[in-house]
Amino acid sequence: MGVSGDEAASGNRAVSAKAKPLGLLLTLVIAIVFVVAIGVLFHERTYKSPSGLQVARSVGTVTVNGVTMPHVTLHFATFPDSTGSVNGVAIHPHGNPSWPVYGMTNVFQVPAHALVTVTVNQYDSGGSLNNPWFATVRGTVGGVMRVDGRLVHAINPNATAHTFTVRAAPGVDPGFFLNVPLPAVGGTNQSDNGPHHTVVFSFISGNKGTYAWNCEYPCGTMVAGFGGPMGTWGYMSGFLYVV
Amino acid sequence: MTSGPTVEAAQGDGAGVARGAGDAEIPKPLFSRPAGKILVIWLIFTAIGIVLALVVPKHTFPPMLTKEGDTGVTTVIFFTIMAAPVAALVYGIAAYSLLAWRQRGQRDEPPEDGPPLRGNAPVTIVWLCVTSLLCIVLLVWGLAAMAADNQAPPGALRVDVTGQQWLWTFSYPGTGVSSRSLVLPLNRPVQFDVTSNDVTHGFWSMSLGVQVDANPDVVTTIYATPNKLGKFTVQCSQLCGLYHSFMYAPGAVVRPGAFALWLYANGASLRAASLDAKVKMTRADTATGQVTAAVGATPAGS
Amino acid sequence: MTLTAEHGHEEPAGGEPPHGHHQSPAQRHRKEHLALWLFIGGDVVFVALMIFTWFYTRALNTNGMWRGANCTTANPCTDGLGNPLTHQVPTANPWYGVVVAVLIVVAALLAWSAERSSRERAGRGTIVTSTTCALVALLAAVVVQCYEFGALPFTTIVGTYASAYEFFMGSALTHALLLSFLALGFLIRSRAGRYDDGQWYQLRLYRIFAVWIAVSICVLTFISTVFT
Amino acid sequence: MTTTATPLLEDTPLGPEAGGLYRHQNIVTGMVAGIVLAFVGWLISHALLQGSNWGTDMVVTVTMTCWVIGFNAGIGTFNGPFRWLTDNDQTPEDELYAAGVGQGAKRYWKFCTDHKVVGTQYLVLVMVLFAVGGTLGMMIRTQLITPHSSFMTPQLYNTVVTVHGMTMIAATIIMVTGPFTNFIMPIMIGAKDMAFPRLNAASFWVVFSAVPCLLAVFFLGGVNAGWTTYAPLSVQDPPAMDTFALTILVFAASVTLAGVNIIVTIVTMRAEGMTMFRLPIFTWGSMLGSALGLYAMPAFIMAMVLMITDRATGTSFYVAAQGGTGWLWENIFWIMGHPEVYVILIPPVAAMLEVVVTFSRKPLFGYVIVIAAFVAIDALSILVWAHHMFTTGWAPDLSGPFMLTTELISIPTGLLFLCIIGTLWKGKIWTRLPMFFVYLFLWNFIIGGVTGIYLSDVPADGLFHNDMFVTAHFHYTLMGGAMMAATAALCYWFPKMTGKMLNERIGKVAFWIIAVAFQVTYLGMFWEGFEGMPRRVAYYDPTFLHANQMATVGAYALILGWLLLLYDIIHSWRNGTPAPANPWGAKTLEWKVPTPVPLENFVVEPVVTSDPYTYGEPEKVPSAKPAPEPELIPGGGGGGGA
Repeated sequence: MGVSGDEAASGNRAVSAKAKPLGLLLTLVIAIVFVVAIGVLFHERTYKSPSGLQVARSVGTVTVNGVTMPHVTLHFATFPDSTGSVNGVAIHPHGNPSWPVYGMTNVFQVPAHALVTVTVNQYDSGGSLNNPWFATVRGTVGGVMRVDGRLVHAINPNATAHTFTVRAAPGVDPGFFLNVPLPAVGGTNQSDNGPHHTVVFSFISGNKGTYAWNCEYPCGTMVAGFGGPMGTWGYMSGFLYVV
Repeated sequence: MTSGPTVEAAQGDGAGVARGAGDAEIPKPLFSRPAGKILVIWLIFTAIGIVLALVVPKHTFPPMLTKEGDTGVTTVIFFTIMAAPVAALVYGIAAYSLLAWRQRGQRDEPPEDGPPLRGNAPVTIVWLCVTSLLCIVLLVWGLAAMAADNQAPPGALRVDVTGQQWLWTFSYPGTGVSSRSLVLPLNRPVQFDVTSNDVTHGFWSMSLGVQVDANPDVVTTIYATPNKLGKFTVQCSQLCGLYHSFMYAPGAVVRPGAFALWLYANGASLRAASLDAKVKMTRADTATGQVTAAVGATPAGS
Repeated sequence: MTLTAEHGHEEPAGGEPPHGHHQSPAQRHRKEHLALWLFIGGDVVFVALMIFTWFYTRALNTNGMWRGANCTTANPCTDGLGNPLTHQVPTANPWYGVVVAVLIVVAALLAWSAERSSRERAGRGTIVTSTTCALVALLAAVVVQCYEFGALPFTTIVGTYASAYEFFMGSALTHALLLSFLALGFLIRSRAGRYDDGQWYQLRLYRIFAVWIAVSICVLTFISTVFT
Repeated sequence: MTTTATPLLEDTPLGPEAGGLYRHQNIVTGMVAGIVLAFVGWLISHALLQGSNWGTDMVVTVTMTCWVIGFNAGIGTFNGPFRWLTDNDQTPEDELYAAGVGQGAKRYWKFCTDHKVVGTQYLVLVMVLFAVGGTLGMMIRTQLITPHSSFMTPQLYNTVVTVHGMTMIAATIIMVTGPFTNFIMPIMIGAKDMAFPRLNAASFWVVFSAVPCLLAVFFLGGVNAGWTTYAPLSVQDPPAMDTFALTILVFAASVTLAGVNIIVTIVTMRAEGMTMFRLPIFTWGSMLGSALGLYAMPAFIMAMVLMITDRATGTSFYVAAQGGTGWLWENIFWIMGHPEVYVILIPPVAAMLEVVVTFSRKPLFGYVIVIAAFVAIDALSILVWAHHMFTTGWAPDLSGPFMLTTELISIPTGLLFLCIIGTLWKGKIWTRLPMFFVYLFLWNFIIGGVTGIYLSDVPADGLFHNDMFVTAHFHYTLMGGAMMAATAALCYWFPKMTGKMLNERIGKVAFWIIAVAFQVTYLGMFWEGFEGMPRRVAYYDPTFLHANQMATVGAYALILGWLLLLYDIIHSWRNGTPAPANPWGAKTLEWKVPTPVPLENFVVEPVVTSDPYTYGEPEKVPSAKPAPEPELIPGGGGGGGA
């Protein structure tokens, strides 16, 4: 027993003496490879925002309620089929058939405390909201929007295609809330280049920070219509960066 | 290896018999010499535990705005104080075993055997009784607190809470008001009827001390009685998909008057607002621009 | 702890080969008997949870969609695909379930008789007959169960009664297939004369398992036909 | 018996050429068969089902099932049943070959029935799983450095959280019963192998084949639902949820197989004189932990089968619109979920008790009390599941009873602590590396236990449920408790399993990094929890910033500590000094056989005359039967397996 104990002891010293950093490097490399591999994997696959950031175009300044602020514009559209293309440009790099999608990108950037005028071309059909509360325009200037030129406060909750609903990340600007319902295109010939509604509205951006927008009309698959495009990054959800 | 067992046996015999004999005369080790020092360590650890119990929650919890929240905080403090002595005893003996009984010097060979202490009935029984007693105390406390929280209070304000991916909406039956922010009057019990439009969400506000899941097509009810003015946040506590992180709602506890004004500003009739807030409100009051100010977090949009 | 060299442990001549992975029938019987009961214990949890699922969804009856009792042409419910459901879901024809249960009970009894023949050294012929008939009965049960899937008056998407009923059918089918596998093995091995000279312990385990499955399927069939 | 394995080997044909195809199977053939069958399954199911309702889900399920079946067929999991079916039972030579005789290191890549090989395979698998889970954990902490980091999108974050949770839960379930019970327990009870060696190997290769299914989650759209995959959210998720559910199904099946095998081994394979109450306590812990697993795992499988049918065949068990309810999922899941916590906890604690005994050179304090406590925990833990559901609104009237059972379970747990400190009492504490982790266990598990009391109480649970406080609490119990105990066991049995001494100098550096960093990390999470930060959020209110930064810094240090320990293990395993048979002077049987352990463990069948805790006692205590004159084992004999 005693003999073996001494062996063990001397063994320890011997090992620690000729301890090579090779194994340590190896383990470190393995760990780093894990991180990089998984990170790259996700960045390149469905999790990436389809076409990068759209920065709002500045069109000078404007005065609202006696406050002078920059005025910028955003322009995007809602398409019925994410595999389609507009003027030869694919709407989504790897879209799914029959998945609706916001195009051409789902991440936008606007300056803080500015008047943002947004133009949305809505090509998709629609149906009933699971909560009529979202059929009312909320948070825009005057609480109104223009649908094909007409001023409206709300639309028919049973003929809604999508909504553009924005709230700030926690702690950024809890008061900020924007909900714009997008009316459905009637008929049966909806396509990525077919008939559409043009919706125009303005809102005053809040504090600097990250804002999340998504669609509140259950246009997805699976339970409650919130799977598929609704649950997958880059289709019916995105970010609004206020800088 | 060949000589392994014999060597051990020798050790066993030599040490074992001596130790065994030496220990046989001490039936209750707890009353033997080390007890004094362990008592000191135990007292120190207990004191630390109690101090932590009194200091940490006070400085880390968000301000509690309801009776239920206060109950929760008191429970945490009380339980910690109850648990501190037991934890301290384990820590004390473990620490003492390292300080006093550690084998010093030659650490490459196994030390000689310790006393063959295979158990100690009195100690076990005492330990069992103490832990059981603690259990019962905790249980009684918990049941009492639970009973206090769970009765439907008379004259409660009803709020229908609807969760959906990934927003909350709060509607006040009888007023037609429906909002994304939760505004509650002071010193008035509230009954939350919680449900969901799609998947399971968690209606949770730490400041209100309420948490209950929002289940699709089922209504779950929970009560709270705000007793302080202030702002709070309602947060979805049950992972609900892509934007779970963004599923929160601003809220505030305000005076009944301000509550009535807020209802009115969000589309309730003068009468309905006054009824729901249990105040007398005239059109003159509504002219004062106090609404958003009183409500604070409430956005103009909703 | 003391170790001693025991020299009295040799097996009688022709006993077990000297490798630990291979033991005498008596030892294997003891081990496999205990293992079988542990597996049955796990299966009991399955069956208990299936029964819990049945009665819990039936009692909760969310949206009245256990069988859609309130669905009418006036205000139709929606099924799993969003199509209108305008009538109460009809109950399934109980006779399929009864036939399956009976066939499996028969198979269990045949397994029992096979064991008895082996115990009584009744000769290879009787054992083979029993195992063959057991296999036939089980395959018949499988066929009937599969046929019922086609003959159901509803699909899975019309509420929890339909879902739970088909789930019970699926579990009966799985168990029947499992037993058929064993039955096939016992047929082949009994033809090869494995169980002629009193080597009956595997047949005994087979019988115990078959009896348990027969019991569980009878219980599940009773529930799914009575508590609709 | 007198004949040993060694002489047999010479005159038996054991080469691959002898036994036909069966002897050519290894992990490569398994991979090939798995991929081929999966591809075939994909072709067929895609042709038949794609485009129909839930087509994608059915295709994914079929393909992954085919992979699992194909891999196991290819590596030989089904050989036993198949040869039984065709009346072509394995010959003793086949069994010797399957046990890895004369195949050197190759046998680690085969369907090897030697329990020591299986234990080693499990050890490596568990370390790999911990590496994957730890990496994902680091990704989570990285995302949370800043309140609104764009390191990961919400969907990626949810997926990482889910896979981190499931990987760690799976790894901790098998982290002791896999490596140590398989390798050590049969020797401890004086058996030549497990009761069902083929079942033993099967349990490993089945769980191995489940790992690719888990990682496939990354390629199939990700899972949003967290490791608890609460329905109906999980019914809504992308097809990744199907393979996730299948992973758990296969994993639970493997744990069930292993559990049956362990219990049967302990009950029927004990050496002469090894009565149930002479069993080392680790054996009891393995048996009672596995018994609880036999209750929990079928529930796990049940929950997941219902999930798959809901997703792939349109049943509606969890879909409220069609009459189902998420409460059904929550009940079945937690009926599994809370016993499963003790499936994780009991074996490591039992293993740690062996360490405590050996390194305080004293008999176990209250041997019978420990067993009673384990039994009481087993019994109570199946009655407490609904304390995970206090806030779900399901049956509020039952909160009282479940609060009672939950708080009752702290009594047997307290008894375990009494037995640990009772064993330390007046011991000759030998502070080698395993003992360090024992003290770390004591420190962490007390904190985990005390914080658990809040969560067992309904009013406090209303504050903390689904809050980072809960995350910190179960990391303190499962990682700070169970995993530290398992690490102590690893350091303790490393010499016996690998035949090398673990380098203690590096080990102690790693220990101190782990010990300190762990506190920083999870006290930071407690802080987040007190402040009211919810679990599983990728974006949080900046008021939680400092707590999160504390936790993240601690987490980075923690992973460094684990990596250092991993380096120590790999390095000592490859070129540490050879270990003597009994470096710790322990008295359980596994230390009385030579290192490396020969194929049949015992050259001479042991006869046991006392329990292994005779420290400080005369060696010969009166035993049931008068034992013959003690003789010594011929040292280093056998060696067939090594």
